[in-house]
Amino acid sequence: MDLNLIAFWSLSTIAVLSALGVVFFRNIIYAVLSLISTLIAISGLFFNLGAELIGALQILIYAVAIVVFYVLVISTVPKYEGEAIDLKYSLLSTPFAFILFMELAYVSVYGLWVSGTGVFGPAMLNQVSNVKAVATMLFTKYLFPFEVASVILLVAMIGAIVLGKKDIVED
Amino acid sequence: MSYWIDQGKVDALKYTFPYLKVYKYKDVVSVEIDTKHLKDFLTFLKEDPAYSFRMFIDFTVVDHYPSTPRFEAVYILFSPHYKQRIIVKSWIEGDSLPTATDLWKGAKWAEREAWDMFGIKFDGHENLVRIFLWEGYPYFPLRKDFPKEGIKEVYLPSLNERENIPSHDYDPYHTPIPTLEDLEKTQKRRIDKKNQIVLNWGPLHPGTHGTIWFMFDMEGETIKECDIILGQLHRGIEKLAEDLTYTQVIPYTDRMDYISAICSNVTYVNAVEKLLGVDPPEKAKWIRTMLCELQRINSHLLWLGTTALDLGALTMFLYTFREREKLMDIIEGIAGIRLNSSFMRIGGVRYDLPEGAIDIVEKFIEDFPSRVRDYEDLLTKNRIWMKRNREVGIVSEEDVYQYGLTGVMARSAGVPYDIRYIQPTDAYAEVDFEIPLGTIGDAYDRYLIRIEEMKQSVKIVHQCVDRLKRMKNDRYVATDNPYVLPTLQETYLSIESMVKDFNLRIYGEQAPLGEVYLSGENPRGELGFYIVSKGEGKPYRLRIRSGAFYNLQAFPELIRGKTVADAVALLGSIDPVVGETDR
Amino acid sequence: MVKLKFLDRPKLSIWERIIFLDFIKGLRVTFKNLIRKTITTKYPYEKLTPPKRFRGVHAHRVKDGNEPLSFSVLGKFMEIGYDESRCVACYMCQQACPMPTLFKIEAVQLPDGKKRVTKFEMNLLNCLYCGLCVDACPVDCLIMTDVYESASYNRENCVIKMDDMSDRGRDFDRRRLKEKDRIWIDNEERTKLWGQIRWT
Amino acid sequence: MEILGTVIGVAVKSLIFIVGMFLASAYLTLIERKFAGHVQQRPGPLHVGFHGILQPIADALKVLTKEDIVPANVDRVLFYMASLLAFVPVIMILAVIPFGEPFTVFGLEIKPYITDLNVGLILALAFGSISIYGVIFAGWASNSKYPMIGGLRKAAVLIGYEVALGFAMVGPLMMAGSFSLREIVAAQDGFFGAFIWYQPIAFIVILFAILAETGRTPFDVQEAEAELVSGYNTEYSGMKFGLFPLAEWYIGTFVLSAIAVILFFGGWKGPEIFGPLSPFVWFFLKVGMMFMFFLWVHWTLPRYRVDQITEIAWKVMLPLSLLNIFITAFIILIKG
Amino acid sequence: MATGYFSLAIFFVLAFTIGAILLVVNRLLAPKAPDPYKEYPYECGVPLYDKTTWTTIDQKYYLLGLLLVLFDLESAFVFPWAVIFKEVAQVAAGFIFTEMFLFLFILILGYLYAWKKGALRWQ
Amino acid sequence: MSVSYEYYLVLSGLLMVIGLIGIIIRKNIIALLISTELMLNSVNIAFVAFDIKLQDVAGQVFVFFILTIAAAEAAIGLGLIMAIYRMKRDVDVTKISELKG
Amino acid sequence: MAVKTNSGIILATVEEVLSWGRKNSLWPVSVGLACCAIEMMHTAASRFDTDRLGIIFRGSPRQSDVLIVAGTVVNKVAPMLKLIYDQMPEPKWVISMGGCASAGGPFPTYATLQGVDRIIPVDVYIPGCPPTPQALLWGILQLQKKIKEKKEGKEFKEIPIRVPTESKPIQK
Ligand code: SF4
Ligand code: SF4
Ligand code: SF4
Repeated sequence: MDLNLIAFWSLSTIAVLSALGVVFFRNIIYAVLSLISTLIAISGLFFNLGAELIGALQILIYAVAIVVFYVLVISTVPKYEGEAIDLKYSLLSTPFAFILFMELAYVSVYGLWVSGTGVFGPAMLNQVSNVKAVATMLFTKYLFPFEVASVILLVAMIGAIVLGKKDIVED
Repeated sequence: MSYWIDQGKVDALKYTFPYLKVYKYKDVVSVEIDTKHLKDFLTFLKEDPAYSFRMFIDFTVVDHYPSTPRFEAVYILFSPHYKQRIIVKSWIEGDSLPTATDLWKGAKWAEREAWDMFGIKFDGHENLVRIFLWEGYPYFPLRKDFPKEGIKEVYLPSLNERENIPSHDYDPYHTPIPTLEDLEKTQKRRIDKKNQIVLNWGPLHPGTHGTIWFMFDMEGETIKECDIILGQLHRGIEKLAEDLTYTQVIPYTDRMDYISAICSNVTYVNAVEKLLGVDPPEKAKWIRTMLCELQRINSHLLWLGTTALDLGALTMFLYTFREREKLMDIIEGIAGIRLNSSFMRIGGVRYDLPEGAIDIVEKFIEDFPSRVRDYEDLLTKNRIWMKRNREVGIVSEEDVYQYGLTGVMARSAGVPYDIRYIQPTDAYAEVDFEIPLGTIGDAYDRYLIRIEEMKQSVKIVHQCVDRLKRMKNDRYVATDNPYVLPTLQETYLSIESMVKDFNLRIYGEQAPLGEVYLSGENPRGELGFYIVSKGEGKPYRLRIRSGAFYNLQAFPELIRGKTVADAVALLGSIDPVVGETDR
Repeated sequence: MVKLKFLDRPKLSIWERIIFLDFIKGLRVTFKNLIRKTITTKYPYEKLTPPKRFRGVHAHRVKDGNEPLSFSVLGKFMEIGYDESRCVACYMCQQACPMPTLFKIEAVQLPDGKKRVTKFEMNLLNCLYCGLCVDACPVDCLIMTDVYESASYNRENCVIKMDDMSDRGRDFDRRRLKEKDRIWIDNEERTKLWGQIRWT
Repeated sequence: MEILGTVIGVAVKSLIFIVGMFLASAYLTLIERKFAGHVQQRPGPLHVGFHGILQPIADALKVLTKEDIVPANVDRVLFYMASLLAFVPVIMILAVIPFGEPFTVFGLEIKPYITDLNVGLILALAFGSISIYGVIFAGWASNSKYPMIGGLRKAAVLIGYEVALGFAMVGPLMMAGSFSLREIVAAQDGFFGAFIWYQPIAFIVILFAILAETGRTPFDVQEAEAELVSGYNTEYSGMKFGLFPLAEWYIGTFVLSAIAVILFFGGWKGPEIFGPLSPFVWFFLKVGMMFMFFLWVHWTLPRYRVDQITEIAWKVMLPLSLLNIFITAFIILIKG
Repeated sequence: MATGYFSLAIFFVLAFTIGAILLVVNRLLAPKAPDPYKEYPYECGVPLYDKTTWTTIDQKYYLLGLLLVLFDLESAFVFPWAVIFKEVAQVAAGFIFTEMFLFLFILILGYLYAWKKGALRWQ
Repeated sequence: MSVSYEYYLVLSGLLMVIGLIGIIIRKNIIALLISTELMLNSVNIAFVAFDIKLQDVAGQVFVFFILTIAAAEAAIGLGLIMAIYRMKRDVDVTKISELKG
Repeated sequence: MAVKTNSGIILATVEEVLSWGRKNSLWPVSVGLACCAIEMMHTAASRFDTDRLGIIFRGSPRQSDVLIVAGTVVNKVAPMLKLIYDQMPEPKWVISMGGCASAGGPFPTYATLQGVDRIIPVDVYIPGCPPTPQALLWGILQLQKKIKEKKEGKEFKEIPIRVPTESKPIQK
């Protein structure tokens, strides 16, 4: 047995199960809880793949910041008591989902060979750690999107504050 | 100099209100007016610049059962401008009275108390509900026809001692006890929820300085509306006192404001002495003054410690308690008990100072200023302390008069209302000290004032020590007065003393007919005793005007719009003691 | 003379703010105390002796020849043996007490016309420890001792009986009767808190 | 089979770490009580065992056998989850902290750490922040007012200081050029190599942040006893409760002190005056000093109001740490 | 390469189990005496005014969460930058410096906006 | 790499589909947003898996941007929720759409 | 008692250890009602320091073991106090400090509860008004003794208060 394999299977099982939990838990808090577990499992998968930086950031940003945001909002709106799941739609969605899944699988498995390979092979990554590789890439080649990201964040911040502004003025 | 309204003004009053009746006992002036004109009269007293009795001191009711009309309302007012007091009385026809809350906000709780205790209704009062007892309590306990022990109607035996009778005075029947539903009803009567949550803060809570029950209607953590439920320590001292001789009440005055027991003792004893016309010997006065000031330091230390603890400075609490231990040692050595010392006697003090007492007091005051410096290092300029205390609970001069705020609350607003200053008793007229006054009126000012008061108290104690050193073998109790109990030694030796002792013990001090109001500067504000005597050995009515009760009344208004954390700071700076507010 | 004084409100200057002078001052105070000696009385192992005036559990002095003059008057009608409680059943203590119900005093008339106290009970749970009863006792019988360790598992034990009271009184007199009326006697214990005191 | 061996090896080591941490934190409670006692001129635990040495054990035994109350209207699952969520992430930080360089005893290489990761610092930060869920859920699940307010307060504090902490760490990171805690230590050479000399602003921010994250005094709004009785754990009893202070006050303070020591005081480096043990001695000495410092502050200062705390976090600490980044970058640029 | 993370996983599992075991042991060892009042939520011993707290709404936390997300993301970008800064600074000093501070500058604008709009004010 | 990257892709697809199902069947807006997060994550997995296969790190860089987008989306989404909640005191999608049309 | 099974002995030892733990880690609820509470605070403060004996005050009843009823329990507060007591987890004890808590003390009035044992079972009564810190500590020691003896199922021997202990310091 290989550790990677064990890790993959266990983590992906957790991920899928808790993803199902996200969708099917009635209580929104439990849904969030399972979302956390999905996210942590996914970051485990990242580690397993050797994408350390992303894995760590996945926990820091996703599992903490974003989900905390959700939790804070949830804890401020009342507990949702109504029916969480719409049966009608769930019946409808199953075949649709299946088709989508097949399509995705097909595209991703067979579409890959079109593109070429990069330079960051295992040998390279042994020299430069994954962190530095990603960082260098981010701050050189993808400089422009990086700066754009800041603008997106800015816009998001302003937008969200404007949305929330009303109560500040109200109070 | 009299601290009561002078004769000229009384005559003038009589001219304006011809149906006014004026009584005078010693220098205490009381005027009586009928209910119809009461409101006008009060308004006149408050508004007229020649009188300007703007400050509300107290309101209470006396039950003259079985005569009719039965109840007599009593207002005690103060004129800050002329530094004079007046008592206004009025017989209540039927069982209702116009409210005075539109004149003085401070009348709100006092009137509720009158409703709670006597069943008097007040027309126009905004929320006339029980204050000390709970909704659904069927009786009005301070009425004369209500027994002191209450009406025992619930079978409530001991839980752990079923077989043998627990002790010789055990009664398995008990007075009614509220259920949780009753309390809930009480709660719902007080506050209408308008915002997000209603938080109960207290009564059994580490931060509420005893058992005050606050209810906050909150939006987030901001308090939008607040009400206070009192009575979690209402023990019925006023009722008890009607059944005891004047001497026997002394130990109960300890238990009202248990943090400054001696101050309450002294005030009470002074009031009774005024009623009986007893003049304590010089030495007793100085001992009283010294102990009072030590007790004031003691009380302020407790305030400092608990407030600091509430605001998170954990160690401060223990430092102040260290100093308090010293004071406790002193008090224990002098009086015999650490806390509720009952050291005062009518006509003097219980014992002479023991050997070594002066040395120890000297040692204490020598040492204490450096400790205060430590406290100041820890807190005064600490940025957190400043942030927490500044701009919290700002009291204005108008508030002081409206609510009858006294003590440090009044002085923080810059009002020089200090009984030691306007109406000195004991040796206060002879000592030098300064009265610190605040400029803004927030919690930080009150902190500074209390710290400064401690320093001033040390100064006073110094003077007392100097004086007491010179009075080695003077008399400490005026036993030659017919109202004063002889000392033990005298009883042992002379049969006359023994007979006098027997008489006073059995029949009590047969005070002349009359009424007095005398107050003292308690660390918590003005503590006043209004005693009505009908010529018996027991007070006919003993009303206790508690400073903390009135100071606390301003709390709901001061806290509006602040947070729970500010409530802690504000409550700390008000420094109530529940034993006194609830009595 | 009484003077009025307006207090000024201290402020932190910007430098004090930057170098955290206020915190440092506070930390210095706590540190100073950290290296001081403890002031604790380790109670079950060390005890503070209450001063002589301490008002603890009540006791009866016994007839031991030191009675005050008044006893010769009041005790004439009593049947009191040597080393027995001096109580003359005059009920003065009960009269003086704000909680008279806590007393239960009974006396019987003996055939020879003398009286004898048969029962003297006090329920300590109702007592204020105010000492009024002591002041009232005309024969220096009822006293309050330095006993404070009176906790018990049931209420009944908190009712003290005459026999214990005489025992306690005897014991108290043995230990402390001769003692001077001093503010305290156990100087060593108290110096922990107080430091050295100059006695005059 | 080899894998099994590795797994067992790691498991044993982890077990040692966890149990060791438990014991250590139990005794940290004693140290705190002793320290607090002496600051207040009293001895602290004294009679249970020699100078209170058995006190933590008595406490643990008692807490462990205390009735485990689940109030009526709580969310049961979350109620239990919360105490685990508060405890597990904090102790997870321990897994990324190195206690020294690997060494060989009897031919066996021993690594005094669970793992050394390239992203150790981020993970530590991330784990530290996950514990926020414990607090929020504890407050939320209790469905009672004091816990609710306490939990949200703590969340507000944590949020503010997590950001400040993250940015403050950037300064040392830039100087070390790695997220690996071992490499950060390696980058600090000698007495004057310690980053504290170059990053005083970052250090102050991190001090505040650690105080805030562990809920020690100027920032202990979440369980301000005078306001909220016992804050978010008011409804907790028994061991469920025990895990909270253990995680927050002791394990949390300990691991975060360790991280601060690694970031600013050169970790286990120090003159070799204790022979082969000296790295450990130095490390624990430094961590102990940090811990003591936190205790000292805890028992001295009053506490802020929660809005003041968040305001300080956002309006003072965050700009300060950004400024620190700027200054550091600038200096590194100038020095070449 | 990922072995370090397996240790982490094992550590996690162990920590979780030990925590859980503690809770279970507590549950097993502890005496039980259920009582309706015992399960009454604590609020200083008085009856509750509102029976549940799950209906409260608190706007300010929304803004706090928002700030957390945005600034955490920012730090996510700053972290990798900080790590390579020293190395890159030797080749392209001005470049790496300006690029990050441009990024930060844009975000600081947002921060100032939030400050001005009072989002940083807690009340 | 002993685990073939296809497995990751399948996992990614699976998560994507679960997220989609969530979007379809949940009525609570917050749940909708959470499902979206799931889908974004599945994309992340795919990116990293491709990276490993193609021996590149560009995919990981993209994950950064996805994080950014996710954050922005959460911020705006939840901001909308708060706004809606403030008006309607409810977070049920169907009710909101009913009110709209 | 002569024959004891193995498991019995083990159980007995376990009980002994547990009661040792409980006895040495008594956490009272910090509920103060009246004057006695001040003396309770003094007991916790530096001069007497309950922490020596492992006693630290907790705010929440959920985390405490002993309720020190310090002060007058008036009728109005009685149901609240009972609720607090009910909310404490087992095993729990009650110390009734001062006359008021034990028997209504000096307040035989309409408003005061005449003894807290009418609503909650009390383990130790401490007379006094207020009991001095040393008296309270003595009471706590009695409670510890009770906890310790409970494991043997022994009847508690009452401590007569007749014999005063020597007031000189006892050597350790
Ligand atoms: S001390 Fe006071 S209350 Fe006690 S018995 Fe004597 S007089 Fe009565
Ligand atoms: S006063 Fe003294 S002599 Fe009289 S009954 Fe009481 S104890 Fe006995
Ligand atoms: S027993 Fe005495 S000291 Fe204690 S609460 Fe009652 S009156 Fe106060």
